[in-house]
Amino acid sequence: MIENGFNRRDFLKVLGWGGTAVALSGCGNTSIENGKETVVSYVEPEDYAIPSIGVYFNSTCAQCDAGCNIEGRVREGRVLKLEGNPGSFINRGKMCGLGQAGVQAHYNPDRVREPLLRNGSQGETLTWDKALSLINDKLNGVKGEEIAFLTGGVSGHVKVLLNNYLDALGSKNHYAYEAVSPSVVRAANKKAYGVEMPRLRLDKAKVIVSFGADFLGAWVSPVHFSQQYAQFRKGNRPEGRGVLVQIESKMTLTGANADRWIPIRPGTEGILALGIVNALGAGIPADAVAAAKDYTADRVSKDTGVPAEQIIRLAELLKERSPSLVLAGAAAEGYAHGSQNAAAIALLNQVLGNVGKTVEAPANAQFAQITPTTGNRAALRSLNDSMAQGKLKVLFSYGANPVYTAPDALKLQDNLKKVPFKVVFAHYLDETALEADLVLPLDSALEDWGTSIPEYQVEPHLSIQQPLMERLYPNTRGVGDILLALLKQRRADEYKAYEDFYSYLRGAVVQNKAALGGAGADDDAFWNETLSNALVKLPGAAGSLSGKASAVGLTLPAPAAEVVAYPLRLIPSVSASMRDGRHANLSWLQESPDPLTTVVWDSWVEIHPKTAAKLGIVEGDIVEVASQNGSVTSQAYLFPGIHPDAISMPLGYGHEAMGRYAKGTGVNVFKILDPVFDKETGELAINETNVRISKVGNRVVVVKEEGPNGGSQLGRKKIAVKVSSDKVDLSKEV
Amino acid sequence: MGKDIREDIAWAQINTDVLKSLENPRKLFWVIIFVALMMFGVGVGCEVYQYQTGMGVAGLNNPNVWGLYIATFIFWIGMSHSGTLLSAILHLMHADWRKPIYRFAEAMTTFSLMTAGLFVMVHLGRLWQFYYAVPYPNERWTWPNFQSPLLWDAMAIFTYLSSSVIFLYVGSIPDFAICRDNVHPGWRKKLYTLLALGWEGTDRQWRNFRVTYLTVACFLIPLAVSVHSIVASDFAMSQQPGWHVTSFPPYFVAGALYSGCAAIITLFIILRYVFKFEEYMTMPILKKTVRLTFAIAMVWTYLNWVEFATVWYSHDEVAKGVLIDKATGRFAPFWWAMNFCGSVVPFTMMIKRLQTNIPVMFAVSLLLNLGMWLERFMIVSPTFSHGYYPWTMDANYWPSMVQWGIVFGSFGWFTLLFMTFCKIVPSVSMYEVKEMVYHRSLATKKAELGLEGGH
Amino acid sequence: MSKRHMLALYNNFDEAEAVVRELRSTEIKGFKAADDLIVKSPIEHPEVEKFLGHKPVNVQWFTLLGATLGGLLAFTLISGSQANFYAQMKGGKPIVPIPPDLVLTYEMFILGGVYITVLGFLICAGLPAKRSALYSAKVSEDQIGLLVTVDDSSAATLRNIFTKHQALEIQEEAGK
Amino acid sequence: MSVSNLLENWSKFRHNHPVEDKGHPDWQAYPSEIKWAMAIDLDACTGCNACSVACYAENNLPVVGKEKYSHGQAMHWMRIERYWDEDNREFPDQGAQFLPMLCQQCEAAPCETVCPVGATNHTEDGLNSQIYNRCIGSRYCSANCPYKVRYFNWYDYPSTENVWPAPMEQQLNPDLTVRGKGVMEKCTFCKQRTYTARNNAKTEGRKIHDGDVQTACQQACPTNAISFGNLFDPESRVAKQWEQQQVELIKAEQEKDVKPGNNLRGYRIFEELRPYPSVMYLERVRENGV
Repeated sequence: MIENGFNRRDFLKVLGWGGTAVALSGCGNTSIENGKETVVSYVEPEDYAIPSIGVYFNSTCAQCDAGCNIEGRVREGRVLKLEGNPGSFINRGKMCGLGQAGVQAHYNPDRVREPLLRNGSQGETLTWDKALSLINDKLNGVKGEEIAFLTGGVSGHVKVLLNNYLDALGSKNHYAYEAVSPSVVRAANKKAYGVEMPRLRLDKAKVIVSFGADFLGAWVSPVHFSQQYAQFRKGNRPEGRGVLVQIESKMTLTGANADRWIPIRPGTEGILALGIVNALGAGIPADAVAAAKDYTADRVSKDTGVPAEQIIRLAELLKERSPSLVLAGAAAEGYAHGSQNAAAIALLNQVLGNVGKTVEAPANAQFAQITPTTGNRAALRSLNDSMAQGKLKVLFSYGANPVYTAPDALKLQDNLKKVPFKVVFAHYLDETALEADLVLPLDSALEDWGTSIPEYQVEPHLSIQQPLMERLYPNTRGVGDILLALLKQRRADEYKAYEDFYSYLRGAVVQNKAALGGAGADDDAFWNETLSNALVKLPGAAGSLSGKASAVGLTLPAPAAEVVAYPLRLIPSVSASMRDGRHANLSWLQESPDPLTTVVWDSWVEIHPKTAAKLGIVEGDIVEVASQNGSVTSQAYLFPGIHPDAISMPLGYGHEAMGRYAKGTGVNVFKILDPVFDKETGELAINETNVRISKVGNRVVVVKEEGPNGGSQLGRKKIAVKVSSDKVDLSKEV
Repeated sequence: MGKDIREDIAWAQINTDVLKSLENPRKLFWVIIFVALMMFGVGVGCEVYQYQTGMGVAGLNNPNVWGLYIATFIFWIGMSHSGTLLSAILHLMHADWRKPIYRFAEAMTTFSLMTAGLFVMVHLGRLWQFYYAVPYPNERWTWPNFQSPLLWDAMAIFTYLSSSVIFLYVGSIPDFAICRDNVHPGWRKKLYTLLALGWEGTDRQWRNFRVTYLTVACFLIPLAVSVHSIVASDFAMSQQPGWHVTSFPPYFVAGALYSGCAAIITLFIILRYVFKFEEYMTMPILKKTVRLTFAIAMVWTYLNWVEFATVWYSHDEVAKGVLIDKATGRFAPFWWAMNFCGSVVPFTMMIKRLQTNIPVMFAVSLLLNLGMWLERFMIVSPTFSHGYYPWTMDANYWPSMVQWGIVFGSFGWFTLLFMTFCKIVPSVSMYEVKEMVYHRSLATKKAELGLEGGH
Repeated sequence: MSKRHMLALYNNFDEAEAVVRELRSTEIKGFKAADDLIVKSPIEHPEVEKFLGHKPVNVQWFTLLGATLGGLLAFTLISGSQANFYAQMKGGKPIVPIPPDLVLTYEMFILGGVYITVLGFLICAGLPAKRSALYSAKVSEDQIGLLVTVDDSSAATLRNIFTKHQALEIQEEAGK
Repeated sequence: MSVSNLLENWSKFRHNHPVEDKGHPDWQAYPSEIKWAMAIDLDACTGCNACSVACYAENNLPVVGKEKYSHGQAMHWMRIERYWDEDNREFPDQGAQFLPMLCQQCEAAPCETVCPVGATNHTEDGLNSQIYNRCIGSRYCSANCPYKVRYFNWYDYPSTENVWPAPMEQQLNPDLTVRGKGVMEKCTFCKQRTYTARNNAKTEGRKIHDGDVQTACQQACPTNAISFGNLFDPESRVAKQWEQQQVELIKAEQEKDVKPGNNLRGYRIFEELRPYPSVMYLERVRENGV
């Protein structure tokens, strides 16, 4: 975009000093690695790239919604590596594997490089002007309610422009869809605490009882929680070393790190929660007692398969060691009665008096228009319905891949065909992009401007995402720029002041500098300051929690009776690197072994050895996993960390498009999920699928990091050593 | 038992008989050469492919960084020891029955060493840089690491190879003279004239010849022992379970002599048939060789079981693990086959009737060599796939066709060298057979005289 | 006084021995058995030395020299290069580790020994050599040859001695 | 000169590093104030693989793909091992045990002595260097490594399809090379980083401070399980940890281990083989009572 680039050049002239700063530091050969030079981003290396000197620029990670603040190492105008930004409130200089792979998303060989227009089954390239005017034409004479915008979770100024655009089109159809998101828990939290995402203090808890919340792996803000977890494990903090109890049907990474991992019959998490409430006995609110009175240890034990003494021991533990923290995660919420499960667990938290201690109120930020719109799975259903009824004429899609993530039972792919004109903002030609009529290539997260506010915040702040290098391909555009261009079609006068998204962003931030702690500062200085930190604190009033979780109307269904035809429960697992499959084309992630099974480059079916023995299945057998709505075949992996009534398969594999690494690697479990929805929130219940498995016949060698001895150390002394907490003195540790 | 050799063979007869083997080859010879070329071709093809693509095509991996190349390398080194045994050790012991057969045994030594050398090369990940392992003065002042057993190997093999080539050559000078005097003018005559160095069998020449031959023989014996102990140190010097064994050097040496003798029996029989050497490679000599082989077989068997026993009764759980894996793991068939071929099959050599039964002995000798090859395979691979570190053990490693191809090709290469040799150098030492005949006839004469005196 | 070479061929060592003994016992002008008599035989035959009288062999000195030099050279080269050029700490071992160096020293000791011995052999045995004055292929086959150098005057005497002992063949050639 | 030097400094050349050192390597040729070492807290380690991926990003590790991975030809310098308890209960109800395994940078490394060309040596800052240019690929070092943390370039990965397809090669770190076929490679403790840090310290005429340099894995680790620094600098965190855990570098068996009831959890893997590893692990702690 010529005028855009031109504009940036001007902006750079202003920032000459930044360059010289780098230059000086460079000549003095001060550190590459230590004294970190973080000056404003440049997008034109030839101006001031110092050969062989790496310089760090701050930005924001876009790999998941946790919105970690990062710094990218740039050398000779190329971004080489991403590190955590030490100034961050969230990740404090740390980073996960998924984030590390951000550079691969940027340099990915399979990115879309040109705008593409569908021509039969082929796509032909066209110019941006043509593409934008085409959209304009298609929108003419289309009623507002016939236009819909599908996105993932959005926040910041992209959200502002998005809403304004929809507003300009007179549409209210903004579907924010995240295939894997704690949306039921959000709703439950809303009811229980008055906020969707309270601030969790793992580092303050003495005991954490997590009902399948994989906070070390893929839940909400893993890097932040991992750091809190490290604190929680320290022997030398006032609360002493914390104890983690993980209750779930399929062991997650968090479960693998628990002091006690309790396998539970799928779907009975809520019952166990009430069982614990019951076991707590005296000293708890009457309504809770009433609600839990039927849930005696024995009955609960019968329902959940958790030994009665275990339940009682757990209750004692929670009583002894306060404050504790009880978490509800994907494993608990993914059921038709997910809301009740979550509510019961919230109740337990409240009964234990954790609200206000380990469950704190987030400071609720001002500027509602930029606060995150979180994605959920209900959106998919409603979008699908309205498409099925042919209500939609034009559909925009950005940051979501419904064709891949929607269960076959929803027939989403067919319904999509009923939409005459589909525009997809795409990084890759993924399954959804292939269905589009018009594909608009996006800048990578390391080329684009943007702002974001993570859903889970420690301190309310606005994270700035800025280009770490010049864009690799001339014809990709930032989503902000596209939206702005589209808006200009509708409200030219309103936005004529802004030549591009960058100037819009700068304007928006600088206008509010007073509110953003830059009162009285010079515009440029403030803006540069903001950019070099790549995050700015937002003013926020201290929020409050309404600990009004109540047992009223809390009814938990009896554990599901076994379906004879489909005896096993399928628990799709969300791995830290694959998530919902949007990063399946990053080879580092494909080759980094799954932490628990150590399988690489493929899907697998986790089966408990007992179940496997019953079915005569051994590792490497190719098995067919069939639900009422389809079947997939994959390799069996015998895994002790799963309930014998359940099997588990990882999400995110089995793409039919997207790129060389993703395509055809593994199988797509989303496809065979039964269309069961949470009764209250209408969220897709991803753990509600019953399956049967049968051997297909052939057998393969499972490609995994683990050797032939499985997890055994063959009695070797001192390889990976575990010690009982009473045998060590952690208090004096450095 | 019968006489090792007829005493009344005319010396002229010996010349003509042996020189015949240098004359225009029979059809069979060409067949053998052709087959050998084919095999060698396969090997070369595989190596070229591996050279261009990378060692990965050999199917090697982490932890199995060494494979058949090293195993077969040891095998060929082992082969080479027989020559020294026959020509040097038996020479010092004045066991003159060695005389008709030591020449080709020495040739075998030389050529199996050359083959072994190839495997060191083939094994290298960066063959094109092999000369880094050679201590040559260079501007970078970098030298190989003299601490590495691999370097000792290189040094030992070089010494051994050059020494046995020299030994072989010196030993054949008088025969070259004979060839020179008998072949028709032509390139062959020129060649022999050159090789004979103007040998005329004068007393002076013979005098120095005797001393030299004896001295070099004396050197060769400790050398041969050191070579294979050094090969053993490649393993024994490491820390790996199943390798870090004190008894390895003698064990390797025994194994080497063992496979060498077996190979001698094989070639003995082949040459005897191909060149019609029945007069010289006689049954009694075969019988002696067989008995010698049997003795060595027993030594090897003993050391073999000593090695297992020491591990078995130790408390080194890791090494024990390797042993158990050998006997019960996926390599078990090979391991048991090795023990069968190495320790059971040789007992057929105890049976008098069979000792001179050509087909049986031929089969047996081949089996013994198979056993010895398996032994090396069983030394290398199980330790890798069942080493110290449980996580990196490997149950799926199997040599790829490339590895097999190169191993296969090496046999072609060896045959090629050996057959060519047989056509250029007399594969039976003529002058020494003459000595043998002469001395034996003298002995019998003395005996007869003694009888007359008794009258 | 012009010399001439004579080569007599015999069937076996006994005859040859007899001739030699006679030659050594009888006084012939311009002929010294020690220097002017060479015995050629197809096989290595210790007895020959007996009746030819003692003749020294010096190969072993070369051997001694070679072995010593080989060993010394090896150790100096190796430890020298380790210490001067490629001084690198490795695996918690000294820069100049004795056992490995000794292994290599041992090999070079043998290598030097063998090489120089063979060199010595060539020197002592006077190889490579030109064809001597008189040579018969029979010698490499099965006959014993006696090659003598003698004054023309005494040629007849020698011829008699040769024939007396049933020489199979007598070759003569005027030499300088 | 060679011989005289040899004779004059004989004792020096016969010095046995590290076992005869007193504290620092006192061998004159390497007056070293630096001994890089690491401590990995297995209790904090969650097995999330961030370190491993960070290593791929920092050290230009090739992604070999499924087929080669299945042949055990993966190139992960930092690999996370996952062990289960061996008391074969029905469920692993105390979770798994994760072990980040990387080159232990032994002080007396078994891999060093056996290399025929001296391509792997001990550096003055206490690392196993691997000289790619010198390596001829005999793979003896790997054969002799008890931890099997050396990785061989079985193929020419830079030219292999889909390892670094354009424009992915632009991500490669110019501070270190990509390895061609036939050479051995392994964890270097992020040599390029330590090296730069030392140069900077030198230019600024000071000693290395703790925190001057972080390895890629350490920098990424979300739970700070990895600490890295100069063992000879008493102020460094790693030195304090070793000190506090009473783990000494040049010991085949630590005193604390022979006397019972020590409440410490520092240990090194395969100490008894006497490679004197530079990586100390801290035992994973689990509460049995729950």
